[in-house]
Amino acid sequence: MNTYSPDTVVPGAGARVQEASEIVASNLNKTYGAGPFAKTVIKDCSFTIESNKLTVMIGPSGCGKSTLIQLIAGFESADSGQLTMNGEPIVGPGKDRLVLFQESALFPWMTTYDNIMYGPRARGEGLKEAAEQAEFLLAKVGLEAFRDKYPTQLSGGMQRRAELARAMINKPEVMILDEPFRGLDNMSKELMWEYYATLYEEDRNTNFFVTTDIDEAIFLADRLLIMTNLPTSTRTVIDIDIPRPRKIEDLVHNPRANEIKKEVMTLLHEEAMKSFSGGSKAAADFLDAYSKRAG
Amino acid sequence: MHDTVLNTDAATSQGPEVTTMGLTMYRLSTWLKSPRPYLMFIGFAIVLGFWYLAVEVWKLPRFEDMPGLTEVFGEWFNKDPIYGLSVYTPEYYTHIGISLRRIAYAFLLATGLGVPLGLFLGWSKTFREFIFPLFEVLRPIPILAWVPLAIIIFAGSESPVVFLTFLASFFATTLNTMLGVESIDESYSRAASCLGASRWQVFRHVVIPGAMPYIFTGLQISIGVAWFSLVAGEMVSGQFGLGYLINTSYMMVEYPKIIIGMITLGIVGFASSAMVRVLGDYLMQWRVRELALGD
Amino acid sequence: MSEVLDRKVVADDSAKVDSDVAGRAAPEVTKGAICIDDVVKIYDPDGAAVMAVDHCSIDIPAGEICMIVGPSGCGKTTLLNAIAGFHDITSGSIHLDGELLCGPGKPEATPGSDRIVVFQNGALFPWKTNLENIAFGPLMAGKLSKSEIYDKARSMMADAGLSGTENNYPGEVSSGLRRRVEIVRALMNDPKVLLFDEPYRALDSLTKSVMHEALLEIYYRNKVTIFFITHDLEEAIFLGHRLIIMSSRPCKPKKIVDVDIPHPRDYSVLTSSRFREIMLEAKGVVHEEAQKAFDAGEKEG
Amino acid sequence: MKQGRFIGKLFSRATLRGLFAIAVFILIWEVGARSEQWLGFRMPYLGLIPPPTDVAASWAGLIGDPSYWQSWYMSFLRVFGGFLAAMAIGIPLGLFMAVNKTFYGIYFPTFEIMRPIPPLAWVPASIIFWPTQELSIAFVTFLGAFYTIVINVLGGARSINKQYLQAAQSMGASQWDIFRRIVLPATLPSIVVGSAVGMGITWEVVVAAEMISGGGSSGGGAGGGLGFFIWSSYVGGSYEQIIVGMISIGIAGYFSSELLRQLGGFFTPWLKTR
Repeated sequence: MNTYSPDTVVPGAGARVQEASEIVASNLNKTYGAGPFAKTVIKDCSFTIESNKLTVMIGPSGCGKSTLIQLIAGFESADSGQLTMNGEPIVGPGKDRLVLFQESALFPWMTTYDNIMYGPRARGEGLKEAAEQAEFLLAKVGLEAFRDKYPTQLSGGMQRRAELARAMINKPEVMILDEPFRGLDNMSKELMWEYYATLYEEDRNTNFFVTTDIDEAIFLADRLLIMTNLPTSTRTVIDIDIPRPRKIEDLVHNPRANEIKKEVMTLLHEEAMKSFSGGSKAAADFLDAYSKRAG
Repeated sequence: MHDTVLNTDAATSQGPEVTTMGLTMYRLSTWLKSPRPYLMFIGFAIVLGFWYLAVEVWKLPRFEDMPGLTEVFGEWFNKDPIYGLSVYTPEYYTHIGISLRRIAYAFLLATGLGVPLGLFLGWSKTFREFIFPLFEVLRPIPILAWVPLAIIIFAGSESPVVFLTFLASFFATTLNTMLGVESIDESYSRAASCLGASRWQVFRHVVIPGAMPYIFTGLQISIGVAWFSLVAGEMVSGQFGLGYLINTSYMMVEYPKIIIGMITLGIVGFASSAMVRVLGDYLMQWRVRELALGD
Repeated sequence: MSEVLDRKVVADDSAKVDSDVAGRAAPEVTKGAICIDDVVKIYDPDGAAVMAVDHCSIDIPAGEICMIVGPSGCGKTTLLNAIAGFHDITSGSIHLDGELLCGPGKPEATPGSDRIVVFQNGALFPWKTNLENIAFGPLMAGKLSKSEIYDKARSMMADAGLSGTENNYPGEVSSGLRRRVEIVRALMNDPKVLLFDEPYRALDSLTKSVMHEALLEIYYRNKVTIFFITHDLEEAIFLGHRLIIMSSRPCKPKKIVDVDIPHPRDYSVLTSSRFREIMLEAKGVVHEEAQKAFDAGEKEG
Repeated sequence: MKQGRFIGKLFSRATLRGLFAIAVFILIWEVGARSEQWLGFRMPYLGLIPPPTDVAASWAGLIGDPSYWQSWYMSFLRVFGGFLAAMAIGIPLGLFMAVNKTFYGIYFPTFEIMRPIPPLAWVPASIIFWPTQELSIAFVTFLGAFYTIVINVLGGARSINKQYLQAAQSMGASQWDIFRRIVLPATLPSIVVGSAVGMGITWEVVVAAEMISGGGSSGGGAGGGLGFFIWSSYVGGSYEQIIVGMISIGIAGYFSSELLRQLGGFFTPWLKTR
């Protein structure tokens, strides 16, 4: 396990030095259904989300990544194994671990501003301060002009930015992002990567980001967790040592990025091979492609 | 939607050992293990118990005139009924049979006319522009307001009742069919015309099957409103039938028969809409199999 | 596979692809040349004229994979719909093999089985099995007997690795498989042109990459002209002979990039140096357009 | 600009076609109704109906008649009474069933078993039970809208996107806050739809109940209402008035639905932005 490195804490106005918001999962297991319909989704899964780092988890779609998020967020509990945050076991959802969902989970009946203010209002705490913070965040994500619009009036990219703001106002210790840019077109997606990376680099909180996109993973990650196909466990951890701030061009230019990309592709191919013998249809597609590629 | 399809890939391909029979047994056993059947039982017990106690034991004010639980069921299953109607008397089945016959005529007629009309309304814009406003003008008039007019126009006591029942079904069927056609994704008909289908072929191969789910939703609603209007029609005019039974029992002060009539109506009504549902599932195999994946 | 890549420098505009660029000569393709000449399309909702396509001219030689790249909602689909015959154009003309599809005196083309669209969200009929879907076009044309059609459909499915799914409904198979069925359905009709409207948009990037190779494989077997709309640059370069980068709203060709990587290609191309060069060349332009659209807050779709 | 568009729409091809079809319909009706007089033979069915011109004349005569407006008033009173009661009981019940699993388990099967019994079948039982006829009509009216509203509210509340609930939870919202700020607004569109459908059924039931109780057996106290108006016109043999009554109910029903639609739009402003 990597040790905590002090240089990840960046001093600055917005930066809050967080002591240790480290999530440790050890030997998690999760099975859905029972009897002949039992389906083991997570098996013997262990990993660490290190504090003040951006950990990206990548795996084929349909593997148990979303289930892992449900567990970490506390919406569901594991059948066995330990899941701790700062040494304390995780029971139930809490505002210290905030989830950003696939697609958008902005409340359609609230304006952008009300959406951002939802967290503080729901907890009824520090409303005055929160209102100021909301203004600040609106400006920061460039949505001042859209504060009184409903989510359906925003473009996909704007919705994601509003969602980032809605999460950040709660100052979570850990931010969990479940394929947050899925469904955006590639160009908006790349802009969102840069945007999100900048936000992260400003205060370097603990972030846990789940994706199926190799480029996205390499561009964003400090640490990359590669997951196996069903039942899910951790396959490999790669530390991504491309210096920050990164540029989209790095994905093309940087020889290290290319190396990592090849490595990740190979690993995912192997996973597809294994699950093919398990009979997954999605996996058959992967096998098809990656076997050609490997040759 | 997309996501669930991907996620269930692995689940559905687990193998052929999961048979329909096994599935049914498994569902039955989980149902029995869940609290649901017992809660349901409690629910029935509360209602029936209250009925029994309020009328026959406590004799609450206002309840004293009501027929009691044991009185109704005693009469219903009496070989020698006091008021001349029970499951052992042919008269009971005459009433059911006549109501069913009226429903069958009206429903079949409404389906036979309403489905084609709805399909054409949805398919041809010109046709819709001409006909639909007329439809919209007539629709807000409650079916029951047609009763006297129906009696004037149609001779005898049978056809007015069937006409009213038909009218209610017809509006529901036509409207839902039209909505169904309008809701078909445009790319289906575009794809068909790309593949060289003529306008008529598009109608046959895209419009009809595409609108099918809505047609069957419409037919479910249609059979419900058919019973609704049939009862009203039978109560106002008509000879025989369950609505007539309820009304005459009231006038003859044979109160238990009212409740028997009501319960019978509930059962027959439920059975007829279940039949429509089963027929729909049979005709839309593609949908059943698709939905099974989501389970 | 040869790592030696031609380093031909590409002119920005009016670059005409000769079939040799494709590495494997494909002279047998003689039909399917599209000529889009000065096309304008103005939508007129609520009286406020919205220009979707602005004096757009593109020449696509027969058998080329032509990638139309631009941000979402920039009017690329409008162009595709005009070629397919789903709606009219305001002015200009579109020819297919010298034959007028739409233009002066004929504002709207008629849809036909010579130009088949593969839709963004897939348009396999969910109420027909995969086999019935694939057999649909020839059945409509009614030139062959039913058994001939089904035999042909089965053998084409086998070629495309779809055996065993004939009697499944599209809703029952994986989304990747569905896309493949859709392409086979199009090819059954022996079309001159395939029109792709961001067909892989909803797929995640891993599945997407599989689809690209599958598409190329099918293309090598049945050479047709491909008009492919996308916003994914990697996809565009990997698949295309040529990229036409469009400006955002109104839609108009901004830059043309030739992809001189020989076909047949496989995924090693993605990490090759030539690929990266082309990527860089195109990226700047695309990024600029995307930023414009992003700032304007255009809705997706 | 906006007005111009409205006028444009008024004279658009679609509107003209619709008006044309309605005009043809009325013309056929007129000719059919007067066929005996004009053509010398009676057309089947149509020949038995009073012609539209007579209906219009009869209507014009009724406009000044306070008892005609009294019928409107009575029907509206019953419709809104029953409907508001159904809303007041149905919405909380539906929400509670959606939130509380035990209650749902106990009550829902009973609810489903009672639902297929048409509301009008309750009329005699209701007359026996309730002390006044007015109350029994109100009860049946209530029943008509009740089932639809409950089913819609329940369906709406149960189909809320799970992510909304989880997002709120992960931001530390309390159960009550989730109910108030997530469940309630997310269910509002279904409540609006359910109410609109319920309103339609309410009119059906009121008309029928008025006809059955007024025109039927017990010559009790409750009179009036548009349904009774139609029935008494039928009994009194003034057939034009039957059609006047039908059209009046159509108009009344249309306006009540329109009122609900407007109210619904006011309460769900975010739906308009799509």
